[in-house]
Amino acid sequence: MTKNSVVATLFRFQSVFGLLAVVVAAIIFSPRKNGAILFVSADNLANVVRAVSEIGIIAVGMTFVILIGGIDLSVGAMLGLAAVGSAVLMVESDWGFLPSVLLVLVIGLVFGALQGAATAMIGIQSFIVTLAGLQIARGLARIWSDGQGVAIAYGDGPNEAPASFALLGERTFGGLVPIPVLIFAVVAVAAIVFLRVSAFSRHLYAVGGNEKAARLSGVPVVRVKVAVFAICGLLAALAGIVHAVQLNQGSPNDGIGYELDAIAAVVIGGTSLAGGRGSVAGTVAGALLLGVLNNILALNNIDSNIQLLIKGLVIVAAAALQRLRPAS
Amino acid sequence: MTKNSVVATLFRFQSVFGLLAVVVAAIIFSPRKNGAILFVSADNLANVVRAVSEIGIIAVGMTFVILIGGIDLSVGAMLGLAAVGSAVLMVESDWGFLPSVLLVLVIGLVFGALQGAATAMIGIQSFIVTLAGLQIARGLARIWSDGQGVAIAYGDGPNEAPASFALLGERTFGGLVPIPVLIFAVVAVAAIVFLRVSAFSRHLYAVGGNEKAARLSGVPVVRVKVAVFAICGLLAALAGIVHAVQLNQGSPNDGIGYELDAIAAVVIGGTSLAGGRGSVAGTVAGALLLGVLNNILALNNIDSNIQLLIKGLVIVAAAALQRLRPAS
Amino acid sequence: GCGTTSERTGGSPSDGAAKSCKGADGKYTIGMSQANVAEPYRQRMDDDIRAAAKEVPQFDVKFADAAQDNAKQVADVENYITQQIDLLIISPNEAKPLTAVVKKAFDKGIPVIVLDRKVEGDAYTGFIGGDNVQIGSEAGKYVAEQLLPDGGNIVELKGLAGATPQAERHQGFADAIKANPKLKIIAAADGDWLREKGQSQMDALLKANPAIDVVYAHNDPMAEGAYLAAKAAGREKSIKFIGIDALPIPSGGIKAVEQGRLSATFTYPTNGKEAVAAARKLLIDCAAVPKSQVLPTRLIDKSNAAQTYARENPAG
Amino acid sequence: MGGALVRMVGIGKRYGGVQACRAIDFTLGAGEVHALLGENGAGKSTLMRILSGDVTDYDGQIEIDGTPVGFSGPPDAQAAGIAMIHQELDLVPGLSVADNIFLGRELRTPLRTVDRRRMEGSARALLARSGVRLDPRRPVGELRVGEQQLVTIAKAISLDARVLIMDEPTSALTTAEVERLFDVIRELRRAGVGIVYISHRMEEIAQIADRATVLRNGEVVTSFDPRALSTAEVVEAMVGRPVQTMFTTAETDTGAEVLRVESLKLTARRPRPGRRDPDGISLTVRAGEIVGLAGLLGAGRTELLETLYGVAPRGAVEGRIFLQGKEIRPRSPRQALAHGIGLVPEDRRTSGLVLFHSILANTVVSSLPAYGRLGVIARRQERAASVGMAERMRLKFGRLQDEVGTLSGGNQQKVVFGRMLLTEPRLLLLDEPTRGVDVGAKAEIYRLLGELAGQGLGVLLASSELPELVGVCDRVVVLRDGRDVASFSTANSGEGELLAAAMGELQ
Ligand SMILES: Nc1ncnc2c1ncn2[C@@H]1O[C@H](COP(=O)(O)OP(=O)(O)OP(=O)(O)O)[C@@H](O)[C@H]1O
Ligand SMILES: Nc1ncnc2c1ncn2[C@@H]1O[C@H](COP(=O)(O)OP(=O)(O)OP(=O)(O)O)[C@@H](O)[C@H]1O
Ligand SMILES: [Mg+2]
Ligand SMILES: [Mg+2]
Repeated sequence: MTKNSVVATLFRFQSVFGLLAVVVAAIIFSPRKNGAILFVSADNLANVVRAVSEIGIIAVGMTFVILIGGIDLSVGAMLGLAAVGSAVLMVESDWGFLPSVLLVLVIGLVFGALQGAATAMIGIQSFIVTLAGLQIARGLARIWSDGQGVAIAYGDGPNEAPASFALLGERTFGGLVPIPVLIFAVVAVAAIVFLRVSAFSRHLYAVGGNEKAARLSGVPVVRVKVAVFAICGLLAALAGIVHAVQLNQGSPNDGIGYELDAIAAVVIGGTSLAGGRGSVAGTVAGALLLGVLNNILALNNIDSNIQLLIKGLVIVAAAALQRLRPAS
Repeated sequence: MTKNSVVATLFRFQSVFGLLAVVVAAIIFSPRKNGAILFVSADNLANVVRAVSEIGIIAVGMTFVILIGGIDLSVGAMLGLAAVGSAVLMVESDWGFLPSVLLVLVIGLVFGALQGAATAMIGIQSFIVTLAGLQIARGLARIWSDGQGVAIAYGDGPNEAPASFALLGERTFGGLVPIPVLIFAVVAVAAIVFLRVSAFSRHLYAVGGNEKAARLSGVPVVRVKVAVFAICGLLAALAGIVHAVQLNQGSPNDGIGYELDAIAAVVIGGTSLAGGRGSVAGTVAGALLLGVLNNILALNNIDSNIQLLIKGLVIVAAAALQRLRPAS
Repeated sequence: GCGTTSERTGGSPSDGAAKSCKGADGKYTIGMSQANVAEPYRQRMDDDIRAAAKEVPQFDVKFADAAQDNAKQVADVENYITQQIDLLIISPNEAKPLTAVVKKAFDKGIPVIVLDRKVEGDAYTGFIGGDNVQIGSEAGKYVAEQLLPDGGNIVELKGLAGATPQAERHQGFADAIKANPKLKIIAAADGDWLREKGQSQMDALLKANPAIDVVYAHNDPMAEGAYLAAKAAGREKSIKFIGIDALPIPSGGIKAVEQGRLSATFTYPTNGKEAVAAARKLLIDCAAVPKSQVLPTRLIDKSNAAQTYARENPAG
Repeated sequence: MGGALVRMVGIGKRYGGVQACRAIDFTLGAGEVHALLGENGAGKSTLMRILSGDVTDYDGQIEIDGTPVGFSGPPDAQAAGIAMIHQELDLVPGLSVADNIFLGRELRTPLRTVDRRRMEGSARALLARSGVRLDPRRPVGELRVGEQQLVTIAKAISLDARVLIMDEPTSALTTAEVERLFDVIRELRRAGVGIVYISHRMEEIAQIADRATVLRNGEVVTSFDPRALSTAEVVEAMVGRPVQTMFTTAETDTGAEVLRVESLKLTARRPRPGRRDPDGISLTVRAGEIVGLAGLLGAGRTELLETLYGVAPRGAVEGRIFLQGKEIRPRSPRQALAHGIGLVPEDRRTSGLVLFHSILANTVVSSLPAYGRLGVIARRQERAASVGMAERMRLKFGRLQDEVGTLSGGNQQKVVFGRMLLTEPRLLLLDEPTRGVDVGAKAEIYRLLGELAGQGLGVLLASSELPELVGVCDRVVVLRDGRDVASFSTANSGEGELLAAAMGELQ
């Protein structure tokens, strides 16, 4: 391997540059107690990843949507709808674990597919379709929950959720890895593998890269779009289930503004909003970057206003880092 | 003129179709009092337009940004910063009317120009740059105002704003037209005329439509981008001043979420998020459509959850209406 | 203070308090987890805590803002646990979602003072707050007895749909005005706690309802917004506006009452001072604090506005 | 010919591992038409992009009128009197023809506003000069490729440049438009303008060029007077070996009918200005037969192919389409491909390729199901297919992962062509398949076509190059105004008859 190709290989993983830089900064600026670096404690790292797991799951779905050149603003509201849905079904309707979770996932899938159909078949810009979807999902969540958070209590009695559901919020592998993190990891790895090996992924990138050319090449454009929005809806619903179990309630106001965080994770991860270019691995790096940044600012008790300034600057710097190109 | 060309001409104004439909629906569904249709009373119409004037002013700037294929998420935060700025300068620092307003406008202009420079020169996606800008502007506003709204009292004493500022919130033309509406109208007309007659507008469309072609033709691409973001920042600051005078205070939390409303107005108005295609007239129609919709739902006292559902559906329907093409 | 309803939970002051108490020689890091500083009321709560803590040289208070997101607030508390703070003050965004993490802190021996909204169970050291149902009820009584004894039309501007105080302030009010059958809530709209939303909703309500006597807003900013809308329509004289919160700041409700825009507002104490006092008791005096202190609301009207403002915000 | 107007000395340019130009010396005199020849990827466009200020980091020296210059961008070059028509039509689709022509140097009124009327008037005059009637107010996005090419020509001419670079200006034009363009070029030459003319249409070179320089692999190979050499000699100079430029498939007239079209007519629900949908077309293609489609700009060739491929605008279709005797009516490219119909579209950049995706991804996207099972791609098979295609097409490329957009124009065309071959079609619809392809590669493609025809493939080939139609096809159908007006066997008719029929001078 020549020196050039080493550099080139390095730059293929450019999307993690920003993450690495932020992690190094976090270690340097981390507060210490009794000589221990608080940031790198196992507990804290688990917290960091757990805090980004919901945004991360959503962002994986969002990556697919952005790869085909679309956008999905409804994911935060869908998270809220799914959180409410799982709480209401398990607690108020006393459905079992599996039926509730399955129904909620199906709702996410169908909702996403409908949005995909509206943009693919009628040709309305996905921004508009999903902005409307956001309002509709939020309205449905409010109506379903009577406008109030639905608390989740566990047990076998009536109006209690099955204990199996609580498991989703636990920690595993010796109490170290929270299940939400595990779910995020599984989703991310599955998405990365899927994008590497599936024929569908070629179609997806083609649709985002040049829709007309994709259609003329025989790519089923409408089907790809509907499928991608359906996947995104499904993952948002999954994140909503995880959200409900972590917070012990489903509230119709859950997930407000999460769409921007998810999009930010995707874009910081190097995926182009124009479509056709990007990766799930980058998105995971982007989500972790945001998580580490939030964590280190909080650990240092930075004033929340100053936090806003620092976050803004770090995000721009991380993005600028990705514009570097190897000088071959 | 043949029948065909009449139809074709009609369809050139397609962006107002949705608005027309919503207005007709508003008249039909408007509550009546003593036989008078409340919706069409001069007072109510003035209210409708006044309620959209801030979003409208922002949306005009946003149209420019979207036409060059960018996006500006910082406008809501800039509105907040400008509202705080004008209140602090006039009330706490006892600056005069003109110096305060001018400084605030310059802040908006420079802030926008810096964002434009970051995206045009470093090549970071504008979504990221302005997401960071949003956080920075919001942080600055909080710091400048100590986190609390700054109340505006009028008078000549210390810590009172000059009465000339209050004028901006008044009504004119026989008490019928609120000045904010007038400002919105002037901004919109100026923008429409500017886009029709200026060479700059050709450059703007060219940068959005085919950046490479623009560059090869000698269009100063970087300068166009910086100018467009600067205009958008300036208009957001103007909207912030209008906001402060209408609410008699500048609060650092003013304008949260306005960016989405403004983008929605632009996109409903038929401008493509891909750039290069769209018009300010469409944006004005889009903003008015949203305003009329909000107004008629409020006049009928529809339950807020149902309002969300209806808004979502109407937005999709309005967008679908724009996909119609003349069958000549 | 007088009128405080307090209840003590049995004998043992929570074990947490005892452990971290190092008396007056100690240095204490206190973590304050705020639900959302974008609400003026909560910003004021932080400011009150900051001011009160300045008087206690042993205290170093850190602040975190959850920006209205339960999940973010959970993370904020977790980060405080990681930092091994000595005491936690939390103003929860919502009760249920924060119960677990507050319990986690409490179980680690960190004393917890809960402000404004309770968490569930009893894994906290002390709660200090107001009673939103009671505030709504006081407002209702005020309307029924003082403003509209002969009946009339009321418009209600509600807070954000789905928020607990919104439901409680509505419930207390609705129950209280039942006493006067000639009172009618003729319309209600969501103002999402925001001044501009209060204004634009009121624009339409004014249009649709030619006879409005009182506007009851769930907080002062919405009441002010409604006032501005009425003023634009030239009807501000014929309508009375009442709000809730009564913050002693220039853009707050007390000033609005003093200057005649609002007829009345009801204090919803931030309890920042009380929280720091409780922390002092726990950490420096090694004493117990009541499990629950509910501070009553007070009516602020033209008669006591200027005086109250001067007392609570001597700086201006 | 006077002193040199432009002198380029020792020009070199590298792209990553590719040396696009190396130590090239090039001169252009006033009033000279200098042809630049070379295979795809030889470095012609790169050299001229350097001269026109588009590429600014290069080695070597440029002198204009004997003074060294260094351009920092296209505006600099334009100020020095250098204008270029780019190979890829770089126009802004949303702007009108007039706005595009004057982009960056709009005409102004005394009030500094855009003088729309004057721009439209000048645009109309400029277009008329190159012999097109086009409404200058129409958005460029809805123009035909050929019309867009004429707009770029008008734009370049309007610059009143002393040096005019034309990078394949005629690749989408038919004989009639080319003739008019040549008139314009001759006029400019008389006015002392120096013209660089790049084209892969060899017959044009002898017609118009005063001098020719041949590039190969980024180096100057030779320079000569094209009028003194035969086309075959010119081609040999270019490719480095003798090339048999035209092929005709062995007469396999016994083949079964692959395609039969009977009075095909499309009435679009929403007609677009300038489209010429089929208005009663009948033709047949037999197995092993290559049938040409001739016609002038706007005759409706592209629209016929689009209708057969299922991508025509929605509307009522009359008439019948039979594929191997079975009636079909494809409604999408997917269905067409499933029937065994492939299309190589005319505009490779907008309709063919994802420019920033890899060569590999672009070649296999139409034939993915063939390389794996259960939706999982077998990477090795996919690679093998892609490599096989590249070899078969003699693609000039670095690695399969390279972005297809970095290939030279002709090589991009080969990728689009190769992609369709990988779907193993029974009927191949070709729309200007050799646009921008060099003679050697063209010969390669023709040979391939012949080979595939020999295996029973039917080919319908629309082309604007008459020599190609006559040289390659067994039969040529002439379209005019969306109708088939004549049919010739190329065995006994020539270019003249085709042209006459296309222009409507023959029955
Ligand atoms: N932007 C680029 N990045 C990388 N390589 C490039 C780029 N532009 C051109 N090349 C390479 O430079 C070489 C010369 O390309 P050029 O476009 O000049 O060829 P050409 O002679 O114009 O060919 P054609 O006749 O096909 O247009 C090719 O190998 C091409 O792949
Ligand atoms: N008004 C229009 N809007 C959009 N696309 C158009 C319009 N008119 C024509 N086109 C497109 O232009 C192409 C046809 O133009 P093309 O350059 O192929 O013409 P040509 O090859 O010179 O003539 P022919 O019709 O004989 O092929 C088609 O792809 C068609 O879809
Ligand atoms: Mg070339
Ligand atoms: Mg054609």
